[in-house]
Amino acid sequence: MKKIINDPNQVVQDMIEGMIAAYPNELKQISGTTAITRSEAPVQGKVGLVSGGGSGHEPAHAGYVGKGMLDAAVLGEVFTSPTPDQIYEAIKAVDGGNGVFLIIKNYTGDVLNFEMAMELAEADGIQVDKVIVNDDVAVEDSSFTIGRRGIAGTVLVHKIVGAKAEHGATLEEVKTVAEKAAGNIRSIGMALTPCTVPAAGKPSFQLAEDEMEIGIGIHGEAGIERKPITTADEIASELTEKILADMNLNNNEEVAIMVNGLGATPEMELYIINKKVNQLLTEKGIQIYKTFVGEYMTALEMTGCSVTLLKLDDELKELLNAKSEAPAFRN
Amino acid sequence: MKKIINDPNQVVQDMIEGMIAAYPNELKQISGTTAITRSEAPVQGKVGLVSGGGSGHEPAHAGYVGKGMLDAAVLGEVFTSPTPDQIYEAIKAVDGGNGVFLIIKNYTGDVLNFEMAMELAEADGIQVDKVIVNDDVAVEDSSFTIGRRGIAGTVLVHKIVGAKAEHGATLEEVKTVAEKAAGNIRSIGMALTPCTVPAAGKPSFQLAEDEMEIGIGIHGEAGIERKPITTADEIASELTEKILADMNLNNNEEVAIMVNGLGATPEMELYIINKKVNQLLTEKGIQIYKTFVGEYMTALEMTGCSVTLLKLDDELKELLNAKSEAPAFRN
Amino acid sequence: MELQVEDTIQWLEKSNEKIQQNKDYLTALDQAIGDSDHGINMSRGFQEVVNQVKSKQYDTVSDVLKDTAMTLMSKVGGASGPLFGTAFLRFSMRVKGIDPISQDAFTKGMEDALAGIIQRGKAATGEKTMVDVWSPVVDYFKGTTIVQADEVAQTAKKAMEQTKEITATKGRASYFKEKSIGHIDPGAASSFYIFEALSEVIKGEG
Amino acid sequence: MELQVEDTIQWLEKSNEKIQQNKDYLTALDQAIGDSDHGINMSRGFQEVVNQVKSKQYDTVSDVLKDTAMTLMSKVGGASGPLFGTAFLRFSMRVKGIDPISQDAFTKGMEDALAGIIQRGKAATGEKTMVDVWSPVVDYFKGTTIVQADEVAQTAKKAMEQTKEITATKGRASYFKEKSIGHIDPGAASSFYIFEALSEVIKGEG
Ligand SMILES: Nc1ncnc2c1ncn2[C@@H]1O[C@H](COP(=O)(O)OP(=O)(O)O)[C@@H](O)[C@H]1O
Ligand SMILES: Nc1ncnc2c1ncn2[C@@H]1O[C@H](COP(=O)(O)OP(=O)(O)O)[C@@H](O)[C@H]1O
Ligand SMILES: [Mg+2]
Ligand SMILES: [Mg+2]
Ligand SMILES: [Mg+2]
Ligand SMILES: [Mg+2]
Repeated sequence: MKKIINDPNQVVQDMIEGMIAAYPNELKQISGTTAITRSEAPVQGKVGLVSGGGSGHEPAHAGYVGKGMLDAAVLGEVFTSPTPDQIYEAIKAVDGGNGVFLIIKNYTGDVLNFEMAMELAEADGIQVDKVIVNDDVAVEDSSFTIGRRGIAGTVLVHKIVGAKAEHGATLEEVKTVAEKAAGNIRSIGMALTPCTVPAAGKPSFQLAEDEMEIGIGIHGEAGIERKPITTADEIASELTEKILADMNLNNNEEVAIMVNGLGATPEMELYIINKKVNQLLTEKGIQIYKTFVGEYMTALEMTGCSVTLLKLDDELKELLNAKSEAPAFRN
Repeated sequence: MKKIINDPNQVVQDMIEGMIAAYPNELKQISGTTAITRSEAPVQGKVGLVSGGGSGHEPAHAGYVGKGMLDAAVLGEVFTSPTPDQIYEAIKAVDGGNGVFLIIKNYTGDVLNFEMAMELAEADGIQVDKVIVNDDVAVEDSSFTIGRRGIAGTVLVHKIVGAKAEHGATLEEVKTVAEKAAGNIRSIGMALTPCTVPAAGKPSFQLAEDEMEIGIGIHGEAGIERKPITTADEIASELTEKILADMNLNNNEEVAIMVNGLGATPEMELYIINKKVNQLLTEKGIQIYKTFVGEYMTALEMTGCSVTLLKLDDELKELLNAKSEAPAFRN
Repeated sequence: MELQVEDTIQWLEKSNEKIQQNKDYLTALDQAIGDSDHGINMSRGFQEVVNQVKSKQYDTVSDVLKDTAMTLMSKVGGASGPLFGTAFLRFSMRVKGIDPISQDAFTKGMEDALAGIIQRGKAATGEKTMVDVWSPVVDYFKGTTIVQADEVAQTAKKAMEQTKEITATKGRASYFKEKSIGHIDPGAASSFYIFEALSEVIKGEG
Repeated sequence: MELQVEDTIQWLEKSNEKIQQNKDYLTALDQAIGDSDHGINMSRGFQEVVNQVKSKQYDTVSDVLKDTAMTLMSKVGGASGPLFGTAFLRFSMRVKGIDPISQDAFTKGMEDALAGIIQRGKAATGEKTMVDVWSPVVDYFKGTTIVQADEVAQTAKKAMEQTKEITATKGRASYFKEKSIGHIDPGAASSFYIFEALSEVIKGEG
C-alpha cells in the first residue's frame, strides 16, 4: 500500500482538518463530530440539506457543502456509513426552522444510519424527510445494498435539490423535486484496477492485467462481468447502452451527461469516453443539454469511470444551472 | 498498460473531441490543429493569452481556456511540446488587435517551439510577448530543461494573467504582472508511482514498493532523492521547507497555497498534506490568503503531489479572486 | 423473572464477555456471507457499552437501556449498529417509568425492540437476519407465564442454528444468495449471545 | 560550388537517406544522454520534407528551403525541430532572390542559419550541441575561396566526433552532465549527416 497518509486510522480526521484549513470561510466542522457544515449554517427559513456516507469518495460529500448545494455532509470512516449520532448532530446544526432533508445513497448501512438519525431528530421535533438515490443500473442487489446502489448520479441530485432548497422551497417541494431527480437518473461504472482501504492495507479485489470489470460499485463491490479490456469506444457504448435500456428516453428529450473518474483515471481518458457517449446519444436524437467530466464520486485510487445520464425537464434544467458555491462544484 | 483509450496514437485527438463535445458553447478547436480557443475568440481589444504544452497534464492546459483565463491552449502529443505551426495558428486566432501573450512552462521543447511561433507571428505583424514560468525549486537543470522547470504554479500564473488581460490591460501591463506572478511562485513535487505514456506502453521509471521520489518532474523526470516513504506530515514538511528555503517570505506576508494531485492520488491525501502545510505556515506567522486543493497539473496517472506557494500583494490578490469561467477553474 | 438496574448491567457485561470471546467467530461468519466486520463491530460497540454503564450511576433500567442504545448506535457501525441501537432504544422507551422490570414489562420491551428491528431493517422472518432469532425469543416470552432461563437460551440457540438453512435476502448476505445457505447469519449469532447472557442473568437471579 | 533547385532537393533527399539509415543509431545516441527520440524525430521530419519538396514545383532555392524549414518545424518536434526549422528558415530568408546559389550566397545562408540556431537555443560552442558541428562548418565556408566537398564532410565529421569529449550543458543532455562525456551528441550526429549529404551533392555537381 503506497499512500500519503499519517496513521491509517486517522485519515478521516486528518482530511477534515485539511479541508477546513483549505476553506476556513466556507466550511466548519461540528466540533466533536465528523460532520462539516457551511459556515453560515443554520440558514434561517431554508430547508437544511444533509448528505454523507463513507469517506474515500472525495470530493463527495464534503466538497458539495456550500451555498446552492448541501448544508452539511456527514463523513464516515473510509467506505463505512457514519453513525446516527453524527448525522443527528448535522441535522440539528442545519435546521433553520423549516425542516431538514436527507439525501442518502442506497447502501444498507447508509440507509439504516440516516433513517435512525432521522427518527432521533423527529423525536426532537425537527421535521425531517429524505430521498434515497439508487441510480446504478448494474446490479439489483449487491454486497452492500438491498436494491440498486446509489453512485455518482447522487452528485447531480445534490445539485438540483440544493438549488431548490436555496430558492426557498418547502420541505415538501424539496422532496418532490428530489424524487423527480432521483427517478430520472441512471448510472453505471467500470474499473480497471482496485483500491485499498488504508486501514485494510491491501486491495479489496484483484483484476488480471488485461481484465476490466463492468458494473463495479464505488467500494469495489462486484459488478456484472469481468472480461478483457476493450477500447474506450466499446466501453462507452456498453455503459451507455446499459443505461439507455433502463431509461425511457425518447427522441429529442434532453439529458445531462456525467462522465465521472473513480480516482486514478487520467482526465484525458474521461474525455475520450465522453466523445463516444456524446456521439451515441446524438445518433439516437437525444439532446445533450450539459456535460460534466471529472472526478465527482471516487473510490479512492480505483482506476475506472462511471457514466450517468439525467433526463431533464425545464425545472431540472433551471436547477442544474443555478449557482453553486460548494468548493467542488462551482459554476 | 491499463488505459481507457482507443488508439494510443490517437489519444490527443480523441480527447480534444471529447472536450469540445463537453463544452460546445465554451470551447472550439481551430480546425486542422490541436489548438483550442474560447468560442468567442478573438476578443477585440483584449490581449490574447496562449499557453499549452504536452498533453497528459489535464486539466492543464485546455481546461483553463475561458473568460478570465486563457484565450487558447495548444496541445502537443503526450509529454511532447506542440510544434510552432500549431502555436502560430493559436496566436493568430486569438489576436484581438492588442497583441498576444504567451505563458510557457520552462521546458526546452516548449520554450523553443513557443519562441519560434512567436517569431512567425511577429513576422506577420502581430505583437507577441511571453513569460516563462520556472516555479519548480527541485532541480536547477533537468533531463528536459535548462534551468528550473515550470510545473503546477503555472496554473496560478494563468489565473492572474488571465484576470489582468480580461480587465483590459495592455500587452506591457500583462507582461509586468506575469513576471511578478512568475517571480513570486515556487513549487515542488513528489511521487509514489510512475505513469505510462500511451504510445510508449510501459512506465517511464520504477520506484520500489516502499520508495518515493522527492522533486520529480511532471513527466517523471528525475528529482532530488529517492527514499523510503514517510508520513504525510513529513512529506508536507519536506516540500514546504524546500520551497521556503528558496523564497523570501517574511512574517505576516500573505500567500496562496496549491496542493496539486499528480493524477492518481486520492483527494483525501491532498487534504492530509494541506493540513500540515497550513500548520507549518501558520506556525511561521505566514498568512494563508487562499488555498487550492485538487488536480490542476497532472502527470497522467502518476501517484504523488506537488505543493505551490505564491506570495501575494494587493494586485495579485485581486486578480486571483477575479472571476474565471474556464471549465477547470471556476470560482 | 424481574430485572433491576444491576441485573441489566450484568446482562450487558455477560453479553460483552461472550461477544469478545467470539469476536473472531462472528467475523468469520460475516466473512462467509458478508464483509467480515461483524465481530469487530460488535466487540467495539459492546466494550463501549460496558465502559459507559459501569462508569455511571443509574436509577432506572430504562436509562441503562437508553445509554446502551445510544452507544451501540454510535459505536457498532454498519447495519447492525442502528439495528441493535433501535432495539435497545425501543425497549428503553417501552419500560420507561417501570422499575424494576417485571416479566410482563420485559416481554413488552422485547416486543417493541423486535418491532423496531423489523421496521428499521424492513425485514421479516425467514430472511436470514437477526430477526430470525429475536422473533422466536419474543414469541417464547409472550407465550410463557413463568420464563425458564434455559428455554430462553435454547430457543435462541435453535433459531440461530436454523438460519443456516435460509437463503439470505436482506442485508449484505443477500448478495451471496444461494451461497449463503449452510452459514449461520452473523447478526443471528450475536443476538444469540445476548439472549444466552440474559438466560444466565435470569438463572442467577431466580 | 553552385546550388540549383534540383541540387537542393538532392541535398535534402540524401540527408533523408542517411537519417533513415541511421535512425536507430541517432536514437541510441539520444538514449545515452537524452530521451531516446532524436532518430524518431529526425526520420519523421526529413521523410516529410522529402515528400513535400518532391510533390511540388519550385522556382527558387529559397522556396525549397522555406518549405523544408516549415516542415521540419511542424514535424520533427522536440528541441531539434525548431532548431533545424530556424536554421533552414534563416537560410531561406538570406538567399531570397538569389538563384542559383553561389558559394558566397551559400556561406551567408549558412552563417544566418547558425546564428538562428544559436539565438533560438541560447547556445554557444562547447556546450555539446549541434552548434559544435554547424560552427566549424560555417567557419570552413567562410575561410575558403573554393569549397572542397571532402573537406566539408571531414570538418563536420571531426567536429561531431569531438562532441564526445564535451560535458553537456545545454538541452536534455545537460541533465546528465558528467555522464555525457564519451557520447557523441545526437544533434551533432544528425547535422553531420546533413553536411555529408551536402558534400556528396557538391562533389556530384563539381
Ligand atoms: N435489513 C436488515 N434487517 C435486519 N437485520 C439485518 C439487516 N441487514 C443486516 N442485518 C443484520 O446485520 C448483520 C450484519 O451486521 P454487520 O456485519 O455488523 O453490519 P454490515 O452488514 O453493515 O457490515 C447481519 O448478519 C444481519 O443479521
Ligand atoms: N538549447 C539548444 N541549443 C542548441 N542545440 C540544442 C539545444 N537543445 C538541444 N539541442 C540539440 O538537439 C538535440 C536533441 O534533439 P531531440 O532529441 O530531437 O529533441 P529533444 O531534446 O527535445 O528530445 C541535441 O542532441 C542537441 O544537439
Ligand atoms: Mg458486516
Ligand atoms: Mg460492514
Ligand atoms: Mg531527444
Ligand atoms: Mg524529446
